[in-house]
Amino acid sequence: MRTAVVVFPGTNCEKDVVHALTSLGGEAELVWHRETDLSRFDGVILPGGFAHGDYLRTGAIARFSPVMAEVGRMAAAGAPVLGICNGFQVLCEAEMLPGALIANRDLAFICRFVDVEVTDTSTILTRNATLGQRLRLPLNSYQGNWVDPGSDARVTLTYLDNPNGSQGSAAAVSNAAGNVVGVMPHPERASEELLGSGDGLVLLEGFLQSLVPA
Amino acid sequence: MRVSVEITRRPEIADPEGTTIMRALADLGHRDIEAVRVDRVIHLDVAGDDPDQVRARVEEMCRQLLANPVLEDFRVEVDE
Amino acid sequence: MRVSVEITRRPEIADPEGTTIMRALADLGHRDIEAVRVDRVIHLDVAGDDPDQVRARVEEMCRQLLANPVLEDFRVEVDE
Amino acid sequence: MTITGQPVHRRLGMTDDEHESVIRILGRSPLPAELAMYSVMWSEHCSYKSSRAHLRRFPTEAPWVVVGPGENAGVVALGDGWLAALRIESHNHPSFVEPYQGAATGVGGILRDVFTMGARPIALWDQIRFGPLDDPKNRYLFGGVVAGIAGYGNAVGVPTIGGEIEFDPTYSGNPLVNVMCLGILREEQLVLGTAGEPGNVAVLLGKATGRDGIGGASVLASASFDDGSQEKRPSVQVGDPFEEKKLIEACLEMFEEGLVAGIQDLGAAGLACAISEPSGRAGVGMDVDLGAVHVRESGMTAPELLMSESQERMMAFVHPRNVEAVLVIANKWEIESAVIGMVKAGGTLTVRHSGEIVAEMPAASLADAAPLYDRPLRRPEWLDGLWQTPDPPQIEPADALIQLLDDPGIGSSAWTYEQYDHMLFLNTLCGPGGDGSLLRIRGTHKGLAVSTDGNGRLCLLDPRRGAARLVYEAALNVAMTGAKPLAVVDNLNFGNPEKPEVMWQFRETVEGISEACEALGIPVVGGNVSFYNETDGVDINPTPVVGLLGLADPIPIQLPGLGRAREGMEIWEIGPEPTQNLAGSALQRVVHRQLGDRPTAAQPEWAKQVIELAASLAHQVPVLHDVSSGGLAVGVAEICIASSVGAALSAEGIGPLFSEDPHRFILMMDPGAVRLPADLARMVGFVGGNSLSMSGAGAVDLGLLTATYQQAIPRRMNR
Ligand SMILES: Nc1ncnc2c1ncn2[C@@H]1O[C@H](COP(=O)(O)OP(=O)(O)O)[C@@H](O)[C@H]1O
Ligand SMILES: [Mg+2]
Repeated sequence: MRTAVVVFPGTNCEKDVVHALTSLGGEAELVWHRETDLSRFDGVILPGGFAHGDYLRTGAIARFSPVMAEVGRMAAAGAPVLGICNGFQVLCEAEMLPGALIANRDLAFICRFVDVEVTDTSTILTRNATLGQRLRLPLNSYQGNWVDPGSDARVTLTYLDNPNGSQGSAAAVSNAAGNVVGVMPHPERASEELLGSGDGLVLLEGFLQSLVPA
Repeated sequence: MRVSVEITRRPEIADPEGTTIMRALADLGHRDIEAVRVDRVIHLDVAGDDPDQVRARVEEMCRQLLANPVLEDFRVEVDE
Repeated sequence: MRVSVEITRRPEIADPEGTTIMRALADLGHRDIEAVRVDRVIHLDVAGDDPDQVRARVEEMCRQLLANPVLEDFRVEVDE
Repeated sequence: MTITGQPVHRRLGMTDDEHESVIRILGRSPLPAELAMYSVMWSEHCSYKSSRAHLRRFPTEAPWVVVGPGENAGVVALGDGWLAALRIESHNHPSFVEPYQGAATGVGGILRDVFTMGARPIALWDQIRFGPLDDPKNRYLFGGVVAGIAGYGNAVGVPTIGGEIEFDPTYSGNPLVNVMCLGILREEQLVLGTAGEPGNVAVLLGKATGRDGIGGASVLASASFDDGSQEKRPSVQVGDPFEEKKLIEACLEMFEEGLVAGIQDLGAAGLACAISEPSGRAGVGMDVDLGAVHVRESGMTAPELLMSESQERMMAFVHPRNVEAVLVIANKWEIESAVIGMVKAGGTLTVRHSGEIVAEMPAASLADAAPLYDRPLRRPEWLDGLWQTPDPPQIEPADALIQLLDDPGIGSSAWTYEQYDHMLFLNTLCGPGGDGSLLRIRGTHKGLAVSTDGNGRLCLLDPRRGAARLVYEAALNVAMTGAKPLAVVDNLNFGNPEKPEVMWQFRETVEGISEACEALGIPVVGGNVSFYNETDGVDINPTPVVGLLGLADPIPIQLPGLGRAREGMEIWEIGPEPTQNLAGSALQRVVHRQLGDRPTAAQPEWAKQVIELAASLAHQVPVLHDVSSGGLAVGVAEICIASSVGAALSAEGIGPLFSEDPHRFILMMDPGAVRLPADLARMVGFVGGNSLSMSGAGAVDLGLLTATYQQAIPRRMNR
């Protein structure tokens, strides 16, 4: 079971994600965005950061990286694909997830713990969580404000106290099949009590357990 | 040729920048502003001399990259 | 009245965003783009009916807040 | 360069004498490009011509010092093959001209100073100072600077995990923006700013060169502000954190592969500095072809190319056999690169542009032959007046406490640090909002603790005592995370060095820092000097900022925290008994609005005992907090707010409650949990209830304390 952790120019959370996954016994490998063959992997994570400096629109340029065709193929094949923060933005731009992310309501970067509630347990991220379960996760974004006019999207996590204006207080959304998920707060930053919370573990465990041999 | 693309935010999409500017203007005493919307203009220098061709190519770029259909509309102007 | 302000970055000031977009377009096969610059347009609805007064007020807003005199120039257009 | 009016060298900020010595060095009058190079390299900012003589006073030696002052960053050994690189820099003047870009490029610059050493930057700290927030101009500067640090630091992917914010009228026309960076590396990865052997190839990496900041940092930071500062505006530089992120990764990969003989960042004085300093250090010369430099704008002249301060550029010196590999890595990371020269024997630097020689001089002369000024010193007459003990207005301690918590310099700084990514890398064990920061080094038991401290009011009243107390305060802060002090970097923000009073303040400050460092047995391994912080002839308060690195080995299993106070705990004050002295205190500034008296002197013997005690208690008790701004009362209030519980203080009277006398900290623990040395420890109250009461001085409701503290900045920034 191997997970590809994609590195775009400007990505910066990739090592944190690998650390959190391996601390849970998972196998993860960094993959440069020019990679064109992910057949040796069973799942993909697009980590947080500032791919291409967030220029133009967050995720807009990364979406065209060579690796994204493979990510699309794996998603279509039902493999677990998780976008965290900037990765969420990339998946929206790539139209693998509904909607788009715009600047926070108060037009300021927000880095702090927020409380979210699990609203859908049939996704690769939340399969181990219980409906209504509350998690304390670090948010770290300027463009965390999810919008999707007339949306019928599946919302996976919602903020208890909407910090950025996100539509329906959505903190995470998934595709119809539930195998592609974008999450704005960082589960890997809540992977140790020592760092202030271990609440991200139930999510990352869910991801790892969703991996099936390709 | 110089081409300018105005990327306008769809009316139904929130505009945090616009609202923030409106609040700031009010703080400065400009209370009679009814609406503020911030859009982006991208200026390109494109090789070529046939305006229609150039326009068509830039519109293609907009669909591909420059605009996000969920959020934005675009208007291309070729200023020859 | 509807007023639009184009805020343009001074030519001598670097525009990392424009450069990055240009590189991205090239990757997408649009290799014949010679320059890309990203500017902003701010649309305001201002109460009042005297175009000159309105223009003067908006120019004041530009100097105060909307434009950054160090990096940017601005052009105000009152579209009555 | 066509320059009208007075002679070129003066327009470039060079005195006639300096011009003369250039002519002496060259044996002829300089070409324009040569004049440009000497003018930037000999500017105050780059040459330290007014401060160098005094900086020699600093103790810089210790067994664990690997690289001391003189390189881009100081480097100390942490044991087991680990090294830490640290440096602090100011970007005061650029941030006044353009707060967002000024602060952003300040972050970019200090990062380059650290990864130039082969280190991966792991954290940033910002020390920022502004005029009062009731002035919209100061709100604009404060908001812009914070957004700039966030915009650059977050995007470049280095967490900003602490710092310091102060508001004082002295900074109204001249904000201070200092940024400290810490990096770690393995012994074998250390690289220096040297050109190395003849034959080495000079590879320019990163952003294309434009006309950005021509004479920018160097000339800007070396001339005072007046209405003329408007003219200097066009030279503002724009930061590109995306480019810097790629540059960091590319350079670190080159270092790992051992492909680079030496490397130098391009900061102040741009290319001029990056070709001359490394050659000077290595005692070699260099042939440079400006035509090979990759440019953003066409038609740049030789002086412009040499002086440009375009950001995100590095100059690597590479053995010919490794050049190919270096270019491949640059390509992979999608950064531009250009081979622009070659190192040669004999110390001559030869610069060509389109075939012809535009500059030729002894490379070392640009740095080593720089003028050295021993400027006159004079103790300010007004000091005696300030040392009179003022008789302050009567005030209820409860009211004073509320006024203090409402001060944006004392109230919560969450408004600021929540705009900074302070969690990246999963190493932040003590983040913003507490005392010292603590970062773990994964795979070891080691933790790196940092505290940055400044206090312009204390140093105005007594620069020597004030500066010494900063060092002790920083040492106590890191001790409260279980760490032992290791090394200091300092940023000396002063007024106009041509005024004898300012030079006196400077000398006294260097003396104070040196005395404290000697007492604690720690070296100064780097720093920065920022002079000419004056506006319309008025100098800022002398504002040294100290950044102190400590090592915790092992890291406490359970770290003390402000949020860990519980009902029924005892409250202890550890350290010497406070006097009634309020000199330079927050109480004087915020409540009395009247500064005066001579600050209490530090007591090295007490200091060492208290610091060692704090470091060991950090392994044993739930709550430690130093007594600093606002004294005991504010310190206890901050703990109450963080733990949402009240407290009853037996301490009585203004002095005990609000004095900021040094070497003291607050401890809270379950009754009798730890035996404390009787000569150092005093029980001063209990935790409990939902208000903070000071005996004989009424109680303040916890809700009011909390709201006041949390709103201090937001209500002023109306967000
Ligand atoms: N106040 C100070 N205390 C100790 N060292 C200092 C101080 N100011 C400057 N230095 C040292 O002088 C050297 C040159 O500084 P500088 O020219 O600013 O370097 P850079 O060009 O990398 O910014 C550096 O090693 C710096 O640490
Ligand atoms: Mg340097």
